[in-house]
Amino acid sequence: MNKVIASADEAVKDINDGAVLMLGGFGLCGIPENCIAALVRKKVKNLTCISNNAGVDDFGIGLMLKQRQVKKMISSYVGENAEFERQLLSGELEVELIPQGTLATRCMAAGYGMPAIFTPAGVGTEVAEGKEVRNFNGKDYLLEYAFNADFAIVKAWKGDTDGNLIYKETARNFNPMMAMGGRITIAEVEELVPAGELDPDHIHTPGIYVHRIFQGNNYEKRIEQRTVRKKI
Amino acid sequence: MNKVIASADEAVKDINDGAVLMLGGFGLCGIPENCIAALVRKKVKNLTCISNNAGVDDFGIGLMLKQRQVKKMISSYVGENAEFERQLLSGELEVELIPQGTLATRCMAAGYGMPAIFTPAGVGTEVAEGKEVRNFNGKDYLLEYAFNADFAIVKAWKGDTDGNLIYKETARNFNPMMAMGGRITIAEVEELVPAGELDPDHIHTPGIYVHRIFQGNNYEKRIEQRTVRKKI
Amino acid sequence: MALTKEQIAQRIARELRDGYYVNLGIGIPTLVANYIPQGINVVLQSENGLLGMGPFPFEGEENPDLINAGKQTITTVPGSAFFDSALSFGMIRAGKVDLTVLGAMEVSEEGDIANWKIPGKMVKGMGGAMDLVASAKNIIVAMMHTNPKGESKLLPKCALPLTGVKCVKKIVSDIAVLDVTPNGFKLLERAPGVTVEEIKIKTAGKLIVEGDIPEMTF
Amino acid sequence: MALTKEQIAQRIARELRDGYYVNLGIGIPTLVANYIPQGINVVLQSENGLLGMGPFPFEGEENPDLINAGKQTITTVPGSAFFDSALSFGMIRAGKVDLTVLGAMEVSEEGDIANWKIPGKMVKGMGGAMDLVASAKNIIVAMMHTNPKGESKLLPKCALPLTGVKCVKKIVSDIAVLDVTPNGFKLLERAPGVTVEEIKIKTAGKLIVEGDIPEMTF
Repeated sequence: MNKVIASADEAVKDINDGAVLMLGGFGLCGIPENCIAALVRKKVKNLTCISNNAGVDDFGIGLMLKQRQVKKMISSYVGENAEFERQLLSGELEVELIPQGTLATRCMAAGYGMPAIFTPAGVGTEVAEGKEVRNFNGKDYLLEYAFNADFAIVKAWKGDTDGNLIYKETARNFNPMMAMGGRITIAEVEELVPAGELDPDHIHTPGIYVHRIFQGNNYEKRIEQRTVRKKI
Repeated sequence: MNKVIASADEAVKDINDGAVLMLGGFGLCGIPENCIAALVRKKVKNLTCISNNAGVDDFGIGLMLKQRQVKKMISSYVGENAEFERQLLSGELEVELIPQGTLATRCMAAGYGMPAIFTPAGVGTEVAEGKEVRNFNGKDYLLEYAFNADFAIVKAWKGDTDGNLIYKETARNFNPMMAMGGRITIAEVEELVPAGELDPDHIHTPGIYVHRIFQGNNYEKRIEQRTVRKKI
Repeated sequence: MALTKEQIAQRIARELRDGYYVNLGIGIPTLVANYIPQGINVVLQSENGLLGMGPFPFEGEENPDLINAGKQTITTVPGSAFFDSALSFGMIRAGKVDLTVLGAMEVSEEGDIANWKIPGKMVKGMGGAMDLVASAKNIIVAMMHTNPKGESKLLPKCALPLTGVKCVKKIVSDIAVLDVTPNGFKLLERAPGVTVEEIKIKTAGKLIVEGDIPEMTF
Repeated sequence: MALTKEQIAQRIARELRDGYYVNLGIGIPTLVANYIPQGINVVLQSENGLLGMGPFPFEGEENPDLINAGKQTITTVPGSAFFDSALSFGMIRAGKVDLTVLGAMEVSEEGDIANWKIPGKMVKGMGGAMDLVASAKNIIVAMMHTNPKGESKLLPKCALPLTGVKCVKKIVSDIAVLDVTPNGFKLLERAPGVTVEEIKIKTAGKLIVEGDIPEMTF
């Protein structure tokens, strides 16, 4: 299949100005750190980023925001980021806020070849403005369209040379739907193994959805909210 | 959670005449053998069965057909069953044939709380008769509704006492979507283990979807088409 | 005396039933997990993709791959399962989550809720709140009865942008427990030492008071 | 001389490109797997829920949990993945499968296909065929050019109930290879020893013959 590429820089080499990207992760958990770093190095601009969050000031998508590479964010929650706030208030950055489940399902719809889905989320709120409302069995739903992204960039725990992916714990989050939803899907993994080494029953994203894969390195895996209890 | 029950008979005890059932499996692969046997013993009648296939004359749903327990089959393919054919031609049995992907997706829609989905399958064919057609991006799609089943009956390889399920190989097929799509979901498993023994990353059906679980026995696992090659 | 946040959580915990799947929002709702009654088994859902959320990890055992919807490091309990966020909201939409507890800035007497946006202030987003309130079978709001200015948060109509409509079933505030009924807020219980009169004053929406209103005990 | 079923499969196999994901229907299409050209790597999809289908198992190694969409016992190849039928048809609908090969009873010059139902005969169902033809990017039909009565199966319009409309891209029959174009069936190749005249006679739909039509070689 020859999906294995050498590096993050090679993975993103044809991501050009104005591209629409899906970026996996929830908060800083399960984000494609290596690809984000490569996009920062590439200095590609005017990006539309579909990502549940926008990182923090000095990590994740925040690094791209700092360089003003992002034209528009499509997210469900964008707190924790002062530079983001500054750009938003100054009008430099466009933001479309959508409910988290709607975001997840619109990515999934793309991967399932469904042009649109119905969800009750946002009915009766400003999210519903301009959208088609339809009643099924006495309940109102909004018609929401599948996303159409040029590239999906995801992070998995393990992957194989055929592009099959396995995620770890809650680092799974948006990664599987985005992996399915991009026209070209780039996966970075902590461990890349030869095809045949992963149990076919354990695979979360079948390789058919993945076009490029590489083993990332130096994962920081920053923790956003370190909450602990004392040992008794 | 107390989802574990003693037997197939207990699992189906409140399935009454006229119930709408989803039954997992593809052909005879991954079918809930124990629950089907219990339904045959219970002699419950006028059932509507949503199942990709209708078994063979002397196994699977075929056993229920033989006793004329089924009023209506909703399937994508119903060959390989002479008694089925007889009942169909005599008008004793009602059959609704729907495309396999539509069947799978309508089950999934129920489990995902989506009242309806769009699929191109059947556009321009008799399957589209009476259905709403809608064009998205230049392509026509049919509006198809989520199924509404009283009970979903599925078979998994392993399950735990909290109802988490893991399927094996292609015995997975329709089981996960049906497990999610029933108002009450009954799972029979080859091996029932205490909660905590399954790797949480390997679970295919989270226990929240499963209401009753038991360890089945005497699985026949019949093969419908034994195809082999000679050892060289 | 008004309830503490811990007491609000404790009171809400009494609504839990054995076998419930529960989604707890950020803030007071999170504290509910600390007061699950003896003999009651509930499974906590975290909408980023986990059933079977456990307590915070011991110091030094934090796992960056294991966080909750509030992005806090957590643990799992036996029987937990991970899944993607689409399935997570799928089970929420399908009504599989028995109880959702969340905070609010305003609740209307019809059960509308506002908790995500204040005009003029930086808007961080609704996260999963709109999905949860639109789909949950049973929503309990945990909040202060009045805002810092002393104004009622239980209103005839919400003034703030809505998160969802006609969805809140019950409110546990610092001074009262109320059901949201077709006829308005029905007072069920009052905080120890808090009078019905005080609750009336602090409730701008229609309040229904029938018979003796019992005092909560802790 | 007309092609054998094996030769039809062999000819179709030449359409495979390295890296293709391919869904092969029951009958002649299944045989295509036996003729995958050297140096070409393709992954076979089975719509019940498998990517990476391998050959039939050795005798005695049949696994009842491992079957293909034709319900035959099979094996897997390294790199395979199992998934549920919803995801399986999801990837089909999303256009991730590069090539679909299936049989047909009739194909129209517009690319309509009929292959699931004969009025008056017991109808077994469409299985996954309607999903496949409605979604596949590239559909090749493998079939005899005429039916047992000698009547053309390449028609101006299908007489049988349709499986899908305007979807077939190419036909490999026992006597010819044809593209389905906006203007009709365009003859590309003829079977060894079969004349263009014979193909014209056996093609009821509009046939386009331009220039010399090469003979297939095996």
